[in-house]
Amino acid sequence: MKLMEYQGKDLFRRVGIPTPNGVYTTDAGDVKAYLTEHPGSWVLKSQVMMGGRGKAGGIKFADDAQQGETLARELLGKVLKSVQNPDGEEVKSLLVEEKVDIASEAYVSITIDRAAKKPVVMVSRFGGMDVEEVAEKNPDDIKKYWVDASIGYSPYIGRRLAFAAELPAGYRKGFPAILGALYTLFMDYGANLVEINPLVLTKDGRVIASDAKVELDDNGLYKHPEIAQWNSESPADEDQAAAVAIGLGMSNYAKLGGTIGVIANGAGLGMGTMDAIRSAGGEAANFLDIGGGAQADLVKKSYNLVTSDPRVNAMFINIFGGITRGDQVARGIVEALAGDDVRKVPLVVRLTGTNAEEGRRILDAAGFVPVETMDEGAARAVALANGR
Amino acid sequence: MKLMEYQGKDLFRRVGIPTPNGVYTTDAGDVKAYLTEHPGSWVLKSQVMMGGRGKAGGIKFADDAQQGETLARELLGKVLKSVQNPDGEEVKSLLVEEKVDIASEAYVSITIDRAAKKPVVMVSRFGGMDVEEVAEKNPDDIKKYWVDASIGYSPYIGRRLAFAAELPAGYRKGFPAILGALYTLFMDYGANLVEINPLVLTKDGRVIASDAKVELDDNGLYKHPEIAQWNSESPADEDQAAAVAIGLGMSNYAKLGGTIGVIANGAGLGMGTMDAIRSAGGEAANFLDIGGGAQADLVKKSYNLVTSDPRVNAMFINIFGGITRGDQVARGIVEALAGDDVRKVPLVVRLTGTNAEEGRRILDAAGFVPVETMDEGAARAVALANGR
Amino acid sequence: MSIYLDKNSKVIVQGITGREGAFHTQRMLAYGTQIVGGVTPGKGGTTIETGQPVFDTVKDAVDATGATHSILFVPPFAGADALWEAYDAGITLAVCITEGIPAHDMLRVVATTSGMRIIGGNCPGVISPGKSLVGIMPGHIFKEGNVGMISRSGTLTYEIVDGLTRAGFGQSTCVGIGGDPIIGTTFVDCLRAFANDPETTALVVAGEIGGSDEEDAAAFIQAHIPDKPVVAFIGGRSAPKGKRLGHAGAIISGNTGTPESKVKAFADAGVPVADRPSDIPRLLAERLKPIPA
Amino acid sequence: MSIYLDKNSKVIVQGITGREGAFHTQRMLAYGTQIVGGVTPGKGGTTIETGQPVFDTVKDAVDATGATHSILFVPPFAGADALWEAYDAGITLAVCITEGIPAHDMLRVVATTSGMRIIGGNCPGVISPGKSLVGIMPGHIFKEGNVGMISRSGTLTYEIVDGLTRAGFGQSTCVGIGGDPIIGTTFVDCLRAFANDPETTALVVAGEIGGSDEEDAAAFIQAHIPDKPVVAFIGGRSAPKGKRLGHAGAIISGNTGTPESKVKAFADAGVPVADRPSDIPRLLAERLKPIPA
Repeated sequence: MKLMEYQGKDLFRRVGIPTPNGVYTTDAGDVKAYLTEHPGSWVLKSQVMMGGRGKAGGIKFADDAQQGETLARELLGKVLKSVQNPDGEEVKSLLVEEKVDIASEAYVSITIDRAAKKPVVMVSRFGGMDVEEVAEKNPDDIKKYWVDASIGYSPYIGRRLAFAAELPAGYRKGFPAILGALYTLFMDYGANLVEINPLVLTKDGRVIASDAKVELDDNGLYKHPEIAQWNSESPADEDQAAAVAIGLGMSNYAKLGGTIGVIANGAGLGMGTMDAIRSAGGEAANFLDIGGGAQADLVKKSYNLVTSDPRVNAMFINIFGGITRGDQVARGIVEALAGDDVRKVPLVVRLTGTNAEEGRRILDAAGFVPVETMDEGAARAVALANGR
Repeated sequence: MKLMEYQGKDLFRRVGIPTPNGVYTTDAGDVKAYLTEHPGSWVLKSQVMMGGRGKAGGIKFADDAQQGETLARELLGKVLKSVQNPDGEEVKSLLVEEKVDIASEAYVSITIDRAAKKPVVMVSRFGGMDVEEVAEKNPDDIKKYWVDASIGYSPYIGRRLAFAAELPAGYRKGFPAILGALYTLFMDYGANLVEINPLVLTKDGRVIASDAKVELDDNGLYKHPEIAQWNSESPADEDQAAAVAIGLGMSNYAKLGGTIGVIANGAGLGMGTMDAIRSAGGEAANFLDIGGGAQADLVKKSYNLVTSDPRVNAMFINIFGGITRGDQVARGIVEALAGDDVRKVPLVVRLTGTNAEEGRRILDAAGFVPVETMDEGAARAVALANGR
Repeated sequence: MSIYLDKNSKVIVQGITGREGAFHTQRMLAYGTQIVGGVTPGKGGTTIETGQPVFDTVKDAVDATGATHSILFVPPFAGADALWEAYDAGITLAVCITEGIPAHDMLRVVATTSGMRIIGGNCPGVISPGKSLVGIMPGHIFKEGNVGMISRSGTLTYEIVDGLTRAGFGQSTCVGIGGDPIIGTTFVDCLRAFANDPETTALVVAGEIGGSDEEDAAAFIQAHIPDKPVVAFIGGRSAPKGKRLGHAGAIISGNTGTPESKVKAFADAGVPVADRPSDIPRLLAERLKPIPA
Repeated sequence: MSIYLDKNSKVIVQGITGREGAFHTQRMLAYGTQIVGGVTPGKGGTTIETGQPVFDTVKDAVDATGATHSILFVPPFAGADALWEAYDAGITLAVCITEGIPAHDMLRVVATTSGMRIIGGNCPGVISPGKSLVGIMPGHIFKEGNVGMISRSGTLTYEIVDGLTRAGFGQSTCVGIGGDPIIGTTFVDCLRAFANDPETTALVVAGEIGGSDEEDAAAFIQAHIPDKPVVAFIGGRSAPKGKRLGHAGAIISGNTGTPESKVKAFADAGVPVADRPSDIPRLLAERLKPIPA
């Protein structure tokens, strides 16, 4: 679950990371009222998930309340577009923050190194810019530290990184504590990524998190039900929402560019099926993994989800039973097709593995003959999609 | 720092350990009001540090408001005495709690095993009695588990202990979580000991901490300033308070039974000096360890603290300098004796180790000749105390 | 020989009386696995229908049976607890079927259970065909032989193994390492074990887009396994960038984890990458010639 | 020979520019200790008056100097952090002078720094007379020789050593293990090292009331050191029950840690217990006869 900047900063404040003064709102009138009460220079930051909002015109500066209101009206409802997000994303809310006098900008993040199986901390004195660019051009300007999760964070780690990355001296006093707080957030809230870019050193000597990027592990969200709820308030991925609605995991369903609906058990087989369709000259309309041990009901719902996509003009259900039982899958298919409001598309089924024989008997009884192999199924599905 | 029952239960509630309903008060009128509002059967528990308050008459039962008020008036101000506490302790406050219907009583504690350098959890199905008695008579009725502090607590530990200790089945569901909360308290608040005796299983199936014994590590108290403050509200050890008042640690000063004041640097030497006085036929009036690296000012204050005890009729200052410098000690002695309101008692000084020569010069200059050895100093001090 | 388990491995099932645990216990027993007991807190002292004893704790089970292996069928929130319990009781190999254990739980478990091999989570388990199955794989598709197989995915493993078996390539051991972000055993760990197993004469590595395990595997093969033929497969090569597909690993972002990067890594190591699972037996045969019966 | 340190041990000082750190650095240098540098964050690149370099981090110091030993002069709240930093940088022996590190900090440090020997906290350090002093002991009272000495207390150690030296008993190594509740190195750890040191021909163990380290030491001596004479001392034998005196260890409660229990344990192990520190040389001489020159 990716958090928006204002949500990330909410968590920052909970663990004691300093953030700029400001207010979050969905209403331009609020901006006027707030700036009237708090004269000065302010930044209006569009709250969107997409990257590159600055270049897309999502960040504005206001020096008085009237200007603030005008800019807020301009931003709210605007659709920001970027190279990565050609469809764009609508601005539904704003974070209004004090414009700080920047003396220096640093970069700091903690993420999980899957290969090392450890949290890795990254610090650079080049903040405020695209870190991937820094990593590519001057990898030595990013200093890394792999934390032993059984020891955890201790302030020397922050000291060591601050010296190694040659952060300006103004950072050094506050940095170990801020990094410690960031590590606490990372661990306590089960984050995949926490990033502050830039971590600003102000001219008056404060160290402040000017931006906040937080991505939480969906599998750990149950420990934080109040944060899991934020999800519904944010513009979540539609595919994720659809998957969760029928009882799947967030990443078990994704729409793709083609016309052939795909249902498989297991992400590996799902991807393999997608690849096989491509090899056979077609293109998958989606990726749907029913996971392990799916019951008939889930299979039925998955069928209906995939066919709810109007582009789908053929379907390939590819099951190699392990924990998933062939009889349950077959029963689900039969039930789905028996439904009143079902959209029937040409269907290819491949069923093998655990309880496959019973499954085949069920399909047989419903007058349905499955194919033998994945390659065969992919070829047949492509032919059907092409109206042959 | 030892906590009283009501303070321990405050911490219990913070971490989610269920405690009986009730109210804490210093006023008998409150008891009447509370029992009027909440009719039923209640227990009035005297809040004292000493053990054995039940046998000493510090626990009473009330079935109505009038009885509650009468008993509260009886208890408040009463001095409870026990074998261990012949001087007694005055009851200054009460914890009024619901009288629960007990189905079973268990014992659970976590403490530090110094030899193993690990937290050790102890569980017994024999709760509500003196655990040391259980340990002596039937050691096998207490099940122990040493926690690896790098892994920490995980619920299987509670399950394993509950099964091993043969806790009644009613405990099993709630026990791992309660023990987990107790471990959290133990770690997060830096406890030397957390103990629930008894952990009650009620007839209606609840598991409740009926008593609370919590002792926090003084060295970790700085992490919890609000709790450190409780200390001043509790009847703290007078000796500890006196030590802290002059800047020493709580356990650096303790009054003993004799008449010879003792000041030494280091606990080991302090104890050795005490022993040497006993060997020479005398008895120390106190134990005072000025610690390592004491400055002259602390030496002066220590002199005045020891002589503030009217029983002291001679003093032995025994310094073997390591981190403590002889010149600083000598200066402190000279300054103390030069004070206006100083109570002068016959004084023996032994000074050796770091900067001892300079110290001896300072004492020489003040007309004071130190002794050479600890044995010699002890013998001289005993003679002086006996008026010889 | 085989790696990680053989016919003498004594196995317990954590969660033996649950729906999935009970189902797969019977399947593993039917395959010949030495299931010596299981654990369900509160059911200690009972037995399952086929006679294996149930214990309240893993320690009780290990003390009574001498088990060294455990397979876990527990809900995700209990995964870390169950792994620690296994470790504490002296289990040396734990197969974690459970999908979706929080990554931070696994980080802490992995950091604190040195000496215990964890397979998974979110994995189909391990099988040494003809000897023992500690997992949820459909045993009948496997065949005893000399090909070592490693895969991130469950069902894709079956797909590939099915093809190998039909083509006459039996397997020494197949390890499904699992698709969760933090797993106990990586490709490289398995390769190291296979490298030292004389009866494993060829290897199949079935990877996926995302992460860097495949690149690490290619580097290890190049450096340490010069003498055994290896064939690779990369699932998800047709996936669009930036989409998260099922396994947390299967997301492409930036320049790491792309199919191109993985194919190149294997190519540089002299390892052919099959376009389709069905091509694997042919590639293996080419590398092994003469073709086994 | 000696234990834990010799004249080749390269030592850094954590907190080298602080008041105590600077003072004792000079004393250690004067004694001949190879102080190769020190650490004070923010003062990296400078040198102290005697020329030793100051670094910002322990890692920098170890990388530049090859130090293996460290001595810590840091405030209690920074104790755990400093020990972890030393461990992480590859230090193999850390002497922790700091008194009053929270017990739970030390529990976690001890559980997570395997491979690094920690002496203390709240200890006077280690000295191998004539070779190296890593501590705050007054070096001039020590003398090179063959008696190994272990003590919980600092100043009591000086008292005893002073007596030994005056009586002609030099010391191989003296270890002040420290008085805090959780310490890195126990009597038994030291005894194990001394047992394997051929140049240590006799031992003095100076314990205290409270805890069970002395009882453990007595049991170890009886089981594993039959051939070296040992003399013991127990401080605080005149203390009243239930009083907490200085060292957290020095409290008597229940039946553990009483002077009687400790004296009995040593007596059972054939170890005489001196009534006064000044009796130790005589007891040692009796056990060692003929008396060394």
